[in-house]
Amino acid sequence: MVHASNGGVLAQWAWLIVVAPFVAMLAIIAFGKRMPRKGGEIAVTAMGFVFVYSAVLLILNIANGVIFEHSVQVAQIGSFTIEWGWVVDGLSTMMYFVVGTLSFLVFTYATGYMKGDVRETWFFAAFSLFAGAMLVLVSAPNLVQLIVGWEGVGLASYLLIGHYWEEKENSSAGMKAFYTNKIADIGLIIGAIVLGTAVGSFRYSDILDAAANNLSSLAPVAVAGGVLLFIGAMGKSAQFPFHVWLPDAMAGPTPVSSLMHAATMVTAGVYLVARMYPLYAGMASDMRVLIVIIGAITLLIAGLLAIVQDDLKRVLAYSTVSQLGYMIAALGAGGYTAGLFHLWTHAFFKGLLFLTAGSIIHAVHSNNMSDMGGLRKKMPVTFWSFTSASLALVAIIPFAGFFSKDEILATLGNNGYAWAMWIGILGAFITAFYMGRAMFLTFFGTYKGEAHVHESPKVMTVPMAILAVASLIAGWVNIPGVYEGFHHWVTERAITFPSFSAEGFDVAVMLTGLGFAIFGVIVSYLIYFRDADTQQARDRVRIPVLWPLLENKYYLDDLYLAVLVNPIKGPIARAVNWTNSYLIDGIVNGAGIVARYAARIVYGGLDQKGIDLAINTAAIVTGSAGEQARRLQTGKVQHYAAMTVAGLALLVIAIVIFI
Amino acid sequence: MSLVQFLVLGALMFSFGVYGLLVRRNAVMVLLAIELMLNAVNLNLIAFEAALRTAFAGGQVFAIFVITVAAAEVGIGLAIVLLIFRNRRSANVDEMDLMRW
Amino acid sequence: MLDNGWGLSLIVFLPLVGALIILLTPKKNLAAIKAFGLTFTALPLIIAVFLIARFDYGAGSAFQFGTDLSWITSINARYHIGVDGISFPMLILSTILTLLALIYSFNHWPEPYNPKAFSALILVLGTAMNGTFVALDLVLFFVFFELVLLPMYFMIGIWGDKTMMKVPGFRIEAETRLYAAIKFFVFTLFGSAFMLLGFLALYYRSGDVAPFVRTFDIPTLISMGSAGAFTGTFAFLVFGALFLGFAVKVPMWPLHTWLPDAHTAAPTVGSVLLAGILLKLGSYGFIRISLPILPQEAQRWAPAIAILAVIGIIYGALACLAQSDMKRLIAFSSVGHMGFVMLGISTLTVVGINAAVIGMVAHGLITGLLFFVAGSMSHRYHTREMVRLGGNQKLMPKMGAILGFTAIASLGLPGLAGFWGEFMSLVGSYNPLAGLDLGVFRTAMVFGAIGTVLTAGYMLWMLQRVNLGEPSAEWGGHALVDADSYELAAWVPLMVLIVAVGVFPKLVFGATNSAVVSLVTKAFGG
Amino acid sequence: MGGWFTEASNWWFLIIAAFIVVASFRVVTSGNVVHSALFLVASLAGTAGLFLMLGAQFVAWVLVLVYIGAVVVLFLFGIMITRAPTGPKVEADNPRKGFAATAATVTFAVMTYSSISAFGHTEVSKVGSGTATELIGNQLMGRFVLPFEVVSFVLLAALVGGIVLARQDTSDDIEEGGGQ
Repeated sequence: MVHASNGGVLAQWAWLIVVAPFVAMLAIIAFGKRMPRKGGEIAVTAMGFVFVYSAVLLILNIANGVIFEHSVQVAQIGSFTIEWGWVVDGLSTMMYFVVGTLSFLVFTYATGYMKGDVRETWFFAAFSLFAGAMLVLVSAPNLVQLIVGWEGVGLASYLLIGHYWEEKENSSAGMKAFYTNKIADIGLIIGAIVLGTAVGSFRYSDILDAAANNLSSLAPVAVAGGVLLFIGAMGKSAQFPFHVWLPDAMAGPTPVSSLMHAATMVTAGVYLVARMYPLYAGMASDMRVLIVIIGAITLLIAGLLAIVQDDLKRVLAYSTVSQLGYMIAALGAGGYTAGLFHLWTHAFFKGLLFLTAGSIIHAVHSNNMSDMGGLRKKMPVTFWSFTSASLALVAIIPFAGFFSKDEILATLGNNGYAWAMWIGILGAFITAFYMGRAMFLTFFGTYKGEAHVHESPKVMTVPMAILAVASLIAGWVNIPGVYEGFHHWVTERAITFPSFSAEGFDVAVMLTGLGFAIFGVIVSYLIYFRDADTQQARDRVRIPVLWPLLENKYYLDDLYLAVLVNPIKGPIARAVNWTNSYLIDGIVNGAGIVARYAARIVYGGLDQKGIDLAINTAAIVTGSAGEQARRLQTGKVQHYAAMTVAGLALLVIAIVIFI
Repeated sequence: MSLVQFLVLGALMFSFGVYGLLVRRNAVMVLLAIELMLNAVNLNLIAFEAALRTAFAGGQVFAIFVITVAAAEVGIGLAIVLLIFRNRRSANVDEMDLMRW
Repeated sequence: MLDNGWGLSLIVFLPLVGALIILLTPKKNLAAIKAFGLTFTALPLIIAVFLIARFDYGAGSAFQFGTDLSWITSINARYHIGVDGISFPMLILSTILTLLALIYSFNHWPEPYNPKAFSALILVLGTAMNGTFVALDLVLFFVFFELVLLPMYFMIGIWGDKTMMKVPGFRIEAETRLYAAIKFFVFTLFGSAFMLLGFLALYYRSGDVAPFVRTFDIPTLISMGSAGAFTGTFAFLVFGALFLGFAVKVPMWPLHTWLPDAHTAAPTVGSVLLAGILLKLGSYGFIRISLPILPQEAQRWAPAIAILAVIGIIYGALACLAQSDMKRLIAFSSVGHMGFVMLGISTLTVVGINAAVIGMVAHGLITGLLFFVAGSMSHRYHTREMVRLGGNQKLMPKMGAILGFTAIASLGLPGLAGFWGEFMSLVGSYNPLAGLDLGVFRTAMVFGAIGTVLTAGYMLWMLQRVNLGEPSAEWGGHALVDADSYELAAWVPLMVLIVAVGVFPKLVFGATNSAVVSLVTKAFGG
Repeated sequence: MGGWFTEASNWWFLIIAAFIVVASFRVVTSGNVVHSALFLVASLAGTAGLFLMLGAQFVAWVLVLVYIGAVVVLFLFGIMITRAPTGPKVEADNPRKGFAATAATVTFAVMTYSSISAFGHTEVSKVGSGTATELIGNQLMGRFVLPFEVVSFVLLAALVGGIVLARQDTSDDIEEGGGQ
């Protein structure tokens, strides 16, 4: 174990990071409306503070490593204690920094983007709530606080997706996100209960110690607990069966999509698997193949879906799902550093992609790429940041994506998941293809929209520029063989962690990955370079000057198109899209309808007709019995006298006979 | 003279009273029947007094009380019958079912 | 001075005195009525807060501030009152809700306008509720348990909803408030008749044990019970009788049909107090009487209670999905939440019973607030049909925000009070008392978790239909006044408490834990 | 039982008893209410006779004076005021005769059976000069003073009741403006 200090006073006060956003939220709710920027400033200053503090912590950790954990007991129930606390170690400082930077930049961006919005103050309050909840989730020293942060983030995403709740679809999208997360959360809660009761406490340190030295009581439930927690992770990180909510989540304003549905929130699932890694690496290791399978399926399906989307944000949404698939597959295959490194880099360039998409939509006032095109000259900064981000995503050599994705492919290859590696490489090709398509359709060709396009204001372009630089240098933090920085200050310095070897630098895999990526870009260049992918656009490709060059390429192009691209682009993608929207969504919506139908039967039939019927009949019967009894009361004195005498006589006879 | 003969006579008078009570339609006749029953009770009291010869002549004292109560009862009974007669033009017991619930 | 039973007696009987005084004040003098009402509900709360300071949390299991005076010597029924870790939070909740209910109604006297009678009834209800939580003698407990019914019956009967309703399954039309009031009264009475039988059986059987003196005293019966005095078919019958009495009140699944009718018909304050406190009497009865006095029997009944509780959760949630009336939806949600409480109790473990107590407190706060808001909204919109409501966030932003907050608290968002009850009862039902059937309890846990999803389902759907979206044209003209100062005065404390208990559950667990630990060890050993 | 007929007093008893039985029977069965009242007088007189036989002179004469003198006369007034059906062929009895008869016989049978089984052989002691009225007076004012006062209250109440009922009647007339 690398020597690690306890982080001194900085770590003691680290809880300020978590509290700052909540304080900001309350401040915004209290007097946000009267602020000149409607509460935006409060939020940005709070995020600035978080960014600075997390940066300092990160540097502290890089310098001499920090492992610190402290929690305050909040309740004692029999043998269980419930505590709020915070952790400062490799994994959490990395997450603090990612959340800090992204939030700070996206918040400043949002002050510009959301200017004049109908509920700007409420937006910033909910956004700070999200940041706070995310930090609670990341800083949690025990599973209970994780669940609190987990559902808090779920709530924030519900509020923010349904931000424009005037239209029903937006609020339904928000509800859909909440339901899907809540269903997956059953797994998380039951998993937490199973592990917690087996180990006797919800603390990570206790659970992971037990996992590290194979505690007997944990053995039978370890695999079940691992699977259950992974189900929770799948929900939040939009993995295969639970990914339906993420594309609909694009109904929210773009800063939300950028910060939450690209960089931070969706990575919570990956963070959970990473945090519980000793469990997965140790006792629950034989379920890890499931994680790789789910990761591989997700990355493939999401990539294919991205190809056929017309809405720019949906393309990016599916791309996020696909990249998350990469991270999950990497973690499943044993690449702890690979997965986390990709999370690190992905946060920057995917966040930036959404910001650029936001600035385009802000200018063009439409999400669909069919209304864009030729924006290169009018929006230079947006264009250059979009290019740097997409190059990083496509994993071209100097950019961040290359190093992280390459490491994932290397991990998949070396740990005996060769099939997963080839799916990854195919995924790289698909990613390059749809990113190229998105790039050419929005920035090249002629402008097809009507709105007057102009570059976004400075408050939006500056964060984009910063992130553009970040998506370039983020990858240099862990160049295999040159500087293994990321591996050192994230992997080794975790509260309880068996030592872990980083993946070696596998040149062959790197080159194949890079080759496929470049190939994908070329193919999409061929199809979409001039104009939309309509038939006549492709004819115009044959301009005289480049005739001979394009001609043979063209044949080559046709060959590849026929063999590889068309089948993928055409039927498979559409089939996948169909299954996705009709089959899986169908199931989800169907579940809703079935539940309502069952509710009607249960309520109408059993409740009203069943139990209530019995009770009301009892009431009616007593009523009518009373009616008959009344008839005895004739009012005639002699009837009463007769009855009394008869009764007397019977009584005396009875006495005489029996006594 | 044995006590039983008086008791039997009292019982017979009492039964006639009961019969009259149940059968008579006219309120006044019902009251008459009740008087008859009270008289039977008096007879019993006196008969027992004769049999037991208590020092304080309880039976006879009680007979006197019974007579006074009977007198009060007739007073009130007739007053009520009078009133009903004035309202209903008939003292027929069958038609008095005002108290029907 | 307040320690030796005076404090508790004052808390219990001050509202009654207040009620009498209010009845004597002339009807026209509204200010005096309000003043008396306020003083005689605020005083118990002040005393209660004073007692919080003096409550010895360490010895949560001992009955503190108690007194034991002889009451009816012939049947050896004693005026024995006391408070321990379990009943103290409930007592405080009851005093708080009574005060807030009165404050709320200062500005919202329900139809037909009669503030004198209405506030007197609230005060009598306050006495009855406080009394039940404080009583440690079966007769005293029964007296207060029944006293609760009367004011609630009149509240629903007189100030209830006058519209005619069709009795389901019959061609009979009945006025909602009358049907609901009578159904509520007779239903609970049916249950408490059996409960009384159970009490009497215990009373007579207690004569055959050690001190050979028949007693109604709960602590003595508990010590007898845990020493194994009540077993065999006698215990089975007694537990069954008590179960029926308490289950009707909780309400547990098959005996719950009075709740939705009572809530739809009750005036706002009526349904707040009904949901806030009255439902807790049943589950409190289980914890205070059934479990400790008949421990072996409790273990035999535990799986049955768990199954009924889980059915309650799923059934309540499904019924909510089918509702079109807002208050009826909240009523069925109470069935669901109380299902979690009973699941916690049925596990017979420290975690489970703790979960039940905090579940009761949280449900009291959250559903109380939900009914306040629903009542105010139906008061303004003059309808409870959600299909006509819509866009409330635009028409009444403050009201909408509070409704949103409470609905989310009600679906059990972690970090708010509702979560602890549900989470801990799931933890409890994962590993119930040794010897209980693991299969039943673990399936119960899974269904409970599914229940939370369904709860989230109908809550958010209700929010969407009521709060979000564009307001329908129907409300265009109306001048809908947003939450006024009285309402906020009643609601803000509840919201603060919900967040406080959510973030810092020690407020409740601090008191209940030692009491529950001693209860479980005494009853089930180990 | 044989010796019963030898005594002279029993013979007297039989004569008076027969007289009483016939009178009582006619009280309840005669169609004419005045006849019933008069038959009641006869039966009361018979009873007074029996009282004399049993030595209760004071009570006997009280019976004759108070009861027959005042009460039955009151009855006759009542009969005249209510113009009860004195005609011959009036249906004085209601349809339930059969039931009433059986009820009466059952009561009679039950009472006689219990009397015989209980007091089969007690003898009524032959009395010398009968109980002294003085003794009855002492008892009324001594041991039974409380019941005596209570009974006087009953009479007072009856008196007041009678007046109230009667008076109320006239006030209605005033409202109706005379009449009657």
